[in-house]
Amino acid sequence: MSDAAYPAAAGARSRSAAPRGRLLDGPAGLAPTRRLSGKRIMIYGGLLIFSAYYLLPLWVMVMTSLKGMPEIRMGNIFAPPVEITFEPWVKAWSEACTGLNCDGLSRGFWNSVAIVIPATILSIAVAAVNGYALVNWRFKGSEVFFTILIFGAFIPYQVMIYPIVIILREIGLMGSVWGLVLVHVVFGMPIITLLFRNYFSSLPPELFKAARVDGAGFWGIFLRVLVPMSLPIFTVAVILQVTGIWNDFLFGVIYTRPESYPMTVQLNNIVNSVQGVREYNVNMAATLLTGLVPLTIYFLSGKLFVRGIAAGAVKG
Amino acid sequence: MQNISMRRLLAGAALTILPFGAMAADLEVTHWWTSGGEAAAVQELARIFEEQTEHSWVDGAIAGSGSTARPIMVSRIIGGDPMGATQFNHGLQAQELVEAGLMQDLTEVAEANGWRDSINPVSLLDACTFEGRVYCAPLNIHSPQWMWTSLAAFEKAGIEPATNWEELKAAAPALREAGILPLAQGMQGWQTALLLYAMISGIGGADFYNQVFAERNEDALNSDTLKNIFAEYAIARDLASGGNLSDWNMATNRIIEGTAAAQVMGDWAQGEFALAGKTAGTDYGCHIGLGGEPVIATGGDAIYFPVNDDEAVTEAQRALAQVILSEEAQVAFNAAKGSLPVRGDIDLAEVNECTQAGLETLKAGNTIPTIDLVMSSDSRGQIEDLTAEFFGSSLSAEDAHARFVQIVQSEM
Amino acid sequence: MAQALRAETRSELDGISVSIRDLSLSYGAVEVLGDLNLDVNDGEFLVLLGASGCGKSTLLNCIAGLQPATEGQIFISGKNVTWAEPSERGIGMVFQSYALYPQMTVEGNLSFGLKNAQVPKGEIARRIARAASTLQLEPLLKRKPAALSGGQRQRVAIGRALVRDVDVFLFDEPLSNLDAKLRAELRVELKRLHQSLGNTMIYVTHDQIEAMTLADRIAIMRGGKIQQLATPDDIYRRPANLYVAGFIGSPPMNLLPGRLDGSTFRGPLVADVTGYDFTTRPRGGDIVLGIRPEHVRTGEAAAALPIQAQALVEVVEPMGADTLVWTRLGDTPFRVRLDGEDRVRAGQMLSIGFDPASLSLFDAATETRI
Amino acid sequence: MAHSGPPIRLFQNWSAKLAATPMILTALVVFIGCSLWTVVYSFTNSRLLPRLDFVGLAQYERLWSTPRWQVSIENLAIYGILALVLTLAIGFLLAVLLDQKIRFEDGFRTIILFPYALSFIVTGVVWQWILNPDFGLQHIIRGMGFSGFTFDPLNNPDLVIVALLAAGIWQGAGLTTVIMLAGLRGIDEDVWKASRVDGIPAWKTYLFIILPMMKPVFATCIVLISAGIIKLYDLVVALTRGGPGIASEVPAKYVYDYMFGNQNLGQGFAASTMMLAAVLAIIIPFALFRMGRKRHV
Repeated sequence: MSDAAYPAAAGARSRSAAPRGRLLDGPAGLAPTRRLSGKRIMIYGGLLIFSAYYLLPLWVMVMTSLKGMPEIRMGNIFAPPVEITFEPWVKAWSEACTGLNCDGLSRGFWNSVAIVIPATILSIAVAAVNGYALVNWRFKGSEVFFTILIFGAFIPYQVMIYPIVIILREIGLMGSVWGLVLVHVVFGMPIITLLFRNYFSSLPPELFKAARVDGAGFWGIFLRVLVPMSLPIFTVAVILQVTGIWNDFLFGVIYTRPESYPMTVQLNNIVNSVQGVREYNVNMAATLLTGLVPLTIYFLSGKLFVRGIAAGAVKG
Repeated sequence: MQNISMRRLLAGAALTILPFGAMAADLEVTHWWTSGGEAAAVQELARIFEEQTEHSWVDGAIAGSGSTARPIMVSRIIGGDPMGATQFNHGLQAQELVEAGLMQDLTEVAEANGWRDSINPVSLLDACTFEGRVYCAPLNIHSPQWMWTSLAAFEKAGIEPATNWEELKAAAPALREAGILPLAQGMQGWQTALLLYAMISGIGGADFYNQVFAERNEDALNSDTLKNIFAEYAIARDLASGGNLSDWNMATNRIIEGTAAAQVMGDWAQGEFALAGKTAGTDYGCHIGLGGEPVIATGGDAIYFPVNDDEAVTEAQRALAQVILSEEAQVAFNAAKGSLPVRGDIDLAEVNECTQAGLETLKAGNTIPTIDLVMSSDSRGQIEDLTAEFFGSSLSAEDAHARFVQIVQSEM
Repeated sequence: MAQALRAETRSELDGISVSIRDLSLSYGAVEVLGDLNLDVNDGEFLVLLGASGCGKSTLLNCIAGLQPATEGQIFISGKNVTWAEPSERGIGMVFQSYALYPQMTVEGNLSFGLKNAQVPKGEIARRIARAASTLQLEPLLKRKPAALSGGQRQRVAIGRALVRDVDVFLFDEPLSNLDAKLRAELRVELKRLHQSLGNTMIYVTHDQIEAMTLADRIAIMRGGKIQQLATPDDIYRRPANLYVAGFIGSPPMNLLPGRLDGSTFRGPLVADVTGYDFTTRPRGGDIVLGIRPEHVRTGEAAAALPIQAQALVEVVEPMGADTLVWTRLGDTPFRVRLDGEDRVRAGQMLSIGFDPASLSLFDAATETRI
Repeated sequence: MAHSGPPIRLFQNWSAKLAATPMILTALVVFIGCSLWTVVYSFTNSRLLPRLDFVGLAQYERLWSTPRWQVSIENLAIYGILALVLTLAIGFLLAVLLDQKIRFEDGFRTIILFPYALSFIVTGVVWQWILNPDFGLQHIIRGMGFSGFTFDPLNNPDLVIVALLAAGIWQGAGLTTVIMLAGLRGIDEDVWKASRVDGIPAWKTYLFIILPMMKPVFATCIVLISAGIIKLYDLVVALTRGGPGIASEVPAKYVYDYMFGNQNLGQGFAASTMMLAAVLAIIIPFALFRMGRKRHV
């Protein structure tokens, strides 16, 4: 239907051809946006101030770790190094002493790796199955156990430290890495179970029903239907557990032997093993090294981390 | 089945053929000796152990202090994952572990090596003995009652170095004038408590110290002497104000640098002086009992050997116990750490004047038991809390005294 | 498989595909299904219709074995499946949300159940090919569900039931996630599918159009009980009770309360109901008179009918093909559906009339049809 | 075959029950069992080793007459209230700022949250360094010409809480911000449209409309923050070790020190039982509140 065929349409066109002449005084068209209103300045100003509060310690850590001790004594902790030295990093990584062991954090790093990997895998496996059973295979009392589990997340660890020593002794795992792994599995269980429970209950229940009609059993549904579609939540759980277990200090110090101390304990040892003058640059390098793994994971995972903690915390 | 019994047979044969104790073991030794001088001393002990036996020393240092390390040690022993050997301040600390049968009986080693004859004072061995059996090997004697002074600091202030508590008090204004901290005092509970013990024995004397801690004599506890000591203790708090120190060796470092005049600390401070290349008499001064009554506490460190089910480790434990009391180890360890040997039959070839003074005091028998020998960890912890609170607040000397008496009296 | 099941058939269940006997389900004190009995014939298309929360989906889940019943029995193809696993019941099920496995391709979705049942590979391929051709899924087989449109997903979901080669299909509101146009299309497709396959289908919906168009029989449910089980025509013309009368039809039936004296109804209008097909012996007393808006005639057509009245037009809703007129009989609102060509204005008086044969009368106390 | 009724309950869902065994064991043995064990032994005079030698409430009497415990409780109360209020305020403020459709939102959020990825030990060491009077903030500001400037919270018993707060909030407020932001994003856009049409200024909308709508989010944050506060231990150990004196002691550290350091298990258990009671006092009302709400919906 072409416009020209209809006089009415032609009239419409002639109206649209003459808008300029018809404008009255006053605002017209797109409202101007002031790029920097007072409000915007306040918003960005506020954010920048907070960013400074959050970033300064990181800045100070990095700067201090790159300075030599004489420069630290002279100068300003915020100032960048005049002469960059990586000596503190080398020392923190491989030379700093605790007692007779002068292999720095490197040993703690590998210990942490050896603890984090099995603990993360196991705790997530257990918690994922828990969440699945809680959502899809409720049984009498399952909610009660879950409630206890969530209560458990808030019980101060101090209440349970000693009896756990006894439990670990009874099952013969005291002092072994597996004992520590077990402790991490236990204490990671509440929050990760909650995470998976929330995730699985957000999936359409029909999917589970369809899989049952299709003849899949408890493990079949879990492994072949639910797990493949739960990659995001698994990623989130891995991030939470790796950072959480990596950062643990209390369990690491109590339930392991010195030769398998995780990195945080090693860090505390190095920082507190004062031999003569405190070497702040080495301490800072050690601190950064210890924080590097969780920080890397954090920066790489970006939104997933945020989504994970929000998912774990807001619901539930 | 057959395999197992064959293996056992072979193992048995090996045992009989090989000389006794030939199974080399890794012996994990936990301790909290992590400062410079301490680490050097451990280094010596480990070296001698590895040289004299076929076993290896696995170092299990735990940084911080005894209060950080002890929980870890205790939980491991209780948790059935014992280390090969562990440092404890001997005395009541480990008694319950011994009672529970968690500690190796060393009586045979002790008798074979004549510990009872060589250890001086013999009370050190008594502290290791429970119901007639020996359960630990004393390693060194520590006397906490020393006042260390920086001669450079006094020189800078243009006054004579203080040789006792009274002189230090008198010198304080001049020192402050010169920007020097009169008393370098770490703010941790065990350090503030150490100062109190040193003042009680140094100002009150050995008998008074015993009356207070060992006998818990009511008259002594409520005496003017003790009240006066608490008043002096409050003065010490003033002398230390502005120091902002926490670790003991940070405080010792101030003496080494000459930015503080005095520190009351145990003889292990000498290890730091030695490491910094300072010489007694020319760089720093030492004054037993704060320059008052020269008494020395015969406590110190002892090594305990938790029971374990590995024969090779048990063997290594006995070997270490033997090494600890050997002359070579006693000399090397104590020289590095700045403490005194537990054997009276050793001639320390070249000891500085401070160690010499300590040895003489020891020989003269001017000894008092360390706090660990007479008080439970519980009470000691409470005293540490009290003194830490005292130093970190404006708690009055009277109140501190009253609470101190209460803690001591509640000791069972 | 179907053959094997039939071998056990008891004579009592001959010709009956799904039989539900004294089924009840309660959560604690809350009764969701109560003493339910239902026989579905072989090859029948049965629709479970009701408002949300009436228990229709629960009943379907019970049949599927996804929801264990508290009491009673379920027979499918003559076999007691009360305790059987869903996959052992010889059913296929299609869900409202499609419930496709997102990480599997269409082909994977279709084959998952067969693989679980350890069907040989060749047979799987054969069945998928057949289902794909029936549902025109061939070009989609390698795609993942995320790459499909709503209608395509629904077809895959149906296909997943189809490949199982079962006697009974269960549909749980399968069309309600689609837009109106697509829904109408798929409705026809479903009907065609049923005609060509001849399987038993049990279909849950809250959409009465779907129910009316698809069903051989409709079971209207409310509060866990079946209100009426009948053909769509019966349900429309002879609702068994007030609930069904009000539920079916859009706009719903006009319901006028009044009294029955002999054969005279006295309410907002007075009407002689002689000619009404009573199901029970007529008794006087409080009743409700029901008349569907589309059974009301107006103007000249009304003049010829036994029951007549004057109604005041309040609102006129032209809907193209027909026009809905909201009137008032005395104080009682009364809806009339007119032909789209009729012209009426608000405020005008309208002569209406209807035939007693098109009425439904209900006992006001028991709410059942009289 | 003809009789009705469910199969034997015990064997229903047996794989589910089997799979949930770790959870059941954790819940019963660790969380319930260990807590009860600790509570029971808090009535004994166990010292280095646990012994069932009951002494009634003696441990509790002593606990509450111990100045260090009182200081610990006081510190926890002061720190707790301040940390809770400040974290909520900062978290909400930051979330509101981030919610203004700003540029670089991801960048800002990353900056605010990154300390949460660090351990308390790391946080403690960093802040110890920044607050070091000879090198850190005080030194810098004095160097700028304010020679009389004094800010040495680590060595000032009255200010040491400030140091703990600075470090604790630095590490923890990011989490609150992210949760609050998620909460803000969860609020219906139409609320904003309505308030714009009604001409209500943004700050008023936040304060009087959005804030009340965020009650559940706040409740979650409060529970999370409180649980963290009660557990406060690592940070104190790494930053102040309870000092100066006993000025920054906290209950968790008291428990730990008494259980292991002072070899008075009974006392440590009594203190940890008090902590447990405090946690229950926070959690139970919250749980009841939630359960009550669920039932109403």
